[in-house]
Amino acid sequence: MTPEELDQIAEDERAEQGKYTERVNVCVAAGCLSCQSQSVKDALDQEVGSRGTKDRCQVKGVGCMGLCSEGPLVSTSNGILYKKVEAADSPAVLDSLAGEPVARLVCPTDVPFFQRQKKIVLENSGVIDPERIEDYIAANGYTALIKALTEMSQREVIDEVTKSGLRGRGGAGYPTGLKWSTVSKSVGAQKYVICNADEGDPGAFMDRSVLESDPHRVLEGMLIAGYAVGASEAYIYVRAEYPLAIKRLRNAIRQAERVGLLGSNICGTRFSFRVDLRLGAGAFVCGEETALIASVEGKRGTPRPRPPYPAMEGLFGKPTLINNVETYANIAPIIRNGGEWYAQVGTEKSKGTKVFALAGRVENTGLVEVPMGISLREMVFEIGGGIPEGRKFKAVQTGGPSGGCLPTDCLDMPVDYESLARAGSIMGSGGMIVMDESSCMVDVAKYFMDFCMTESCGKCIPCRVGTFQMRRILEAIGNMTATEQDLKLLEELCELLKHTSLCGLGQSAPNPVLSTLRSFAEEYRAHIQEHKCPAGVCGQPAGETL
Amino acid sequence: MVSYVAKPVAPSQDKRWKLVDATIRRQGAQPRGLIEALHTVQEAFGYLDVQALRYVAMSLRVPLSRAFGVATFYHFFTLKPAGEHTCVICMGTACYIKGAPQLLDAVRKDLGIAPGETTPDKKVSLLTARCLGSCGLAPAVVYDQEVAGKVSTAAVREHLKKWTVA
Amino acid sequence: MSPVATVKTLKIDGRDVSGRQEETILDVARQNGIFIPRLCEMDGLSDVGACRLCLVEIKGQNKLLPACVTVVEEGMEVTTGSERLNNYRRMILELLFTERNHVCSVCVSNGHCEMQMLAQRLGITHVHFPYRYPKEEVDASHERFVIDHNRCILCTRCLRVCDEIEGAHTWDIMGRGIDAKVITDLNESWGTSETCTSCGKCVQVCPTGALFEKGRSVAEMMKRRQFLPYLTMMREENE
Amino acid sequence: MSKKKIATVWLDGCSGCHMSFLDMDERLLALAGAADLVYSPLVDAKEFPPDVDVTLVEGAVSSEEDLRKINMIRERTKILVSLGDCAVTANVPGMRNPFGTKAVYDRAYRENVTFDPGVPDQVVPALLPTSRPVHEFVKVDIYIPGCPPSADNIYYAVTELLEGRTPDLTLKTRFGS
Repeated sequence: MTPEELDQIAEDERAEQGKYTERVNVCVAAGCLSCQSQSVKDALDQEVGSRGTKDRCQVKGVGCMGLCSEGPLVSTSNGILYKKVEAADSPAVLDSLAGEPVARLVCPTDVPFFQRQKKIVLENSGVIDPERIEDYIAANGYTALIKALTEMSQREVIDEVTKSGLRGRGGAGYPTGLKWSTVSKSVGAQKYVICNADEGDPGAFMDRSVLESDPHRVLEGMLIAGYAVGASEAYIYVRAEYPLAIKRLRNAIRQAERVGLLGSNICGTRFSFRVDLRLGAGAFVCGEETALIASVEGKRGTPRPRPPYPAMEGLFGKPTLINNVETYANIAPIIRNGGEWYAQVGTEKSKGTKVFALAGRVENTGLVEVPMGISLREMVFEIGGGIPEGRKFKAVQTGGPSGGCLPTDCLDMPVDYESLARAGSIMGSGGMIVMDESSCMVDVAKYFMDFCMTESCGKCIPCRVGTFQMRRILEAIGNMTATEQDLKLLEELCELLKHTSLCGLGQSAPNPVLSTLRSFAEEYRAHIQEHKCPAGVCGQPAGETL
Repeated sequence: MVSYVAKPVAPSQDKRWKLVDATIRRQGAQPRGLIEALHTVQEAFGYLDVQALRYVAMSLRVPLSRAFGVATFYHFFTLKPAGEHTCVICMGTACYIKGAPQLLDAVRKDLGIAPGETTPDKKVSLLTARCLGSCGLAPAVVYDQEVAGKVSTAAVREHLKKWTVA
Repeated sequence: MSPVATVKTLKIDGRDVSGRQEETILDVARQNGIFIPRLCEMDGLSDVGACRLCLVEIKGQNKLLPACVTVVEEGMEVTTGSERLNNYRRMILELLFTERNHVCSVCVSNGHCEMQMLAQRLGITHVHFPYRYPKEEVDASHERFVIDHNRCILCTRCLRVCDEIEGAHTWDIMGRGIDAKVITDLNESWGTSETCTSCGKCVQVCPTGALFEKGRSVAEMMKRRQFLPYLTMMREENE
Repeated sequence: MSKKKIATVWLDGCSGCHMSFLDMDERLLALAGAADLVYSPLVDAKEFPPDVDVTLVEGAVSSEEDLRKINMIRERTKILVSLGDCAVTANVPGMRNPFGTKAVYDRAYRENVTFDPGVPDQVVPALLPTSRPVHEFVKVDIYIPGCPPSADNIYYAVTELLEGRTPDLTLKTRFGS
């Protein structure tokens, strides 16, 4: 593959697509697929076939369009977005390409949910066919790789990433450029690149969506990283629970190998790079980098003390770069447009955009990409459209089991790494779960502690036994049988786990408890002293839903 | 490396062992391929039994106890055969606050089994997932690989009835 | 290379000490007669940093670091026994006591148990977390040894000595978290293990009464540990 | 100064701690000079007095009767001492906990009984689901672990308490000693 050949593919593809005057894009990411979007696409295909307009009307399966709660979503070349489309709607949708929109299906796009977004990571999501490399290439795909390989030194690539201010999107926010630089300086003939796609936080589905909607973007980011740090082998560690993402990644790797973007001597340079998949098998702790490495090596996914850091001694004892899916997905645009371009977006310390999975008790649930620094209020009430059924906002949970619950008085806080940490939560991977007055914060804390206990690997004592004891206390509070003494024990355990656990899982396991204790102390008190659950969740027999 | 232990023979003539052998070969018969090989076994046979663990361990030169340790560390792997149908209830945060516990409760009651168990007639296995990533559609349930969103207690009961009434 | 170049000087508990550059804080403390509590660490086996009892404070560092795996650095100032550290250690030990069924009075290792002695040394007179009382098994199928899971603290010394010194890798851990358990082979009874050489090293390194020789009654199980440094030394001789 | 009042109680334990108490031998006479033993399995008092200074509790809390007693005793005692491993850790009585009460009843009243096997529903107080240390039910002021604690340690603890000091037993005894 030479730069010219890449251009040729792009041109051919654009010419091919230019033949169509009408286009209908159907979301075939997991969210819409589970609402039968495949049958919608099939019906549209069939309808176009029977109308004999195949040569001018293209029906394309594309990635996630964001508003999962309204799926299946369909967009048309005359700029209309349709929601909750059924197979039977296909004639009407096709008719509308040359006429009036189908009013009953129209999903307005002049609303904050779409208008407030800024798409860098998701620029191709919902636009290109994730199963065709040509479509990615036609959308400027792999030009950043070519640029890096043919015009930039390894140092320059790292400098550009450093300049962008990009920080790890997996949760902790470690500066990406610095990480790359450390790995590039590590001595060793063999180095590895790993993509952490073991999206573990419950309530987070950003990475899954990126992998399903634009897998080549992640590969391109990994390739550039491999070139920059001097690695020739890479693994994508992806959750086995994401079969569609796995299928599309496998397909993308095969395609990239076929056209010579993966393999030996890429673009005629000395750079060779191979990517293989490794399937996670249901262990949250494998999001921790040393545990992830153990898992890639085929072992039990237990973390080990650091140092040595993976950048020095990682996979098979070799220097290893580990970044998360979204981090890699940011690389190509940074190289294409320059680090300074990227750094214009966001806040002083948190640059660029962040993809969030908005879920829970909020009108619009789905995937959004926003500039860093946007306020929680904008997220929940403008983009999210507020709380349904006229109920009152209570908290928004960020950072999953390592994060915290942010109450009303945090609503005007900007969403960036530092502000969230100051408020007792973390950015995490980007799950954002909105809760209203129907949620009990003790119950939420218990839920997360239950999660941490089940996911504790058991290697270190504080986490293994501490999470059990904490969950027991939270359960007792929920059953109205706890005493003030139990609350004291709970606080002691929070402190112990935070300071003595071996890895991040144990160290951050107290966060959901600490943040709810801080902001919703009166709910704990009500359970303990008055034996009452203000939200009416605890101690109630489970009722019917919806 | 000299092989001191003879290459093990597949536990049976079952063709599915060919799939497992292919994965083992692709991993260069190295210990690092253990998890990949276990995935293949589970995909082919539905679960991992002691026989399969022994075969994979010996083929990849992995100590037996480590193979068992790995197989039981990861919750995706199961050592018991699943029922004819599986019902997975997502217990992710979004699903949890939108009523997954009530769904689980209803299913437990209807089937009389706990998560991780299979009904005595081997018809249905009940599982929970830590998050399916279908949070936009919470609460979510997977019926035999198919994800359903915004599931109500009535809906899940209805679906299970289809499986259990033969 | 001159040996001088690789020597680091540091302070442990206010005392000026020195160590070679690959040595850990624990190594240097041990050489200088400074006691740091630990249960998973054992001289002669690899270090895992899992029990968290050897956490120490290092001046200028926010995080507590495990002395068993943290290598010494020039000018380091280490505190090994602050009230805060000992408080954490007591809680960790207490958690261990609640985790399974440690009944010292009827234990073969009573009086020779590392966990029991540490608890005393750290001044534990009672456990202020509720006990779990799980149902654990006792496997007496081996002709010479017994494993009583009630007393196991999952320190993994048996795994390591079996894997690293004996080379059998009979032991490993199954499950995870609070449900984790040491196993032999494919979770079969010890007596039927195909890989166990019955060398008994696991029994000798076990810090509690979880692994013991048959025929020992209460307080009768004394562990012999001298073989470990000796074996390690002889191995290195032969290399 | 009036003499202090001491009591000892025997919950679910083997009475070994009380034997150890008696092992104080001639020091018992010295103690008797400083305090009265107002309630104990070793003396004839039937009622637990309302204002005891120091109560030593042997045994775990295993039955409804134990629970009733310990609550009453706590109310009537200034300084409550958990004496011995059963009181401190539940020790041997706690070894039944993983098996559940049914197994205990069956073993005691059915399997090993030849005449009229059956669980009594009167006189014998019902077992609690688990046998637990005293401090899981009431506040305990002093802990003397040991199985049994030595007479020396008991004497040391009691004399310190009678003198108004808090005994430090941390390095003197341990679980199982």
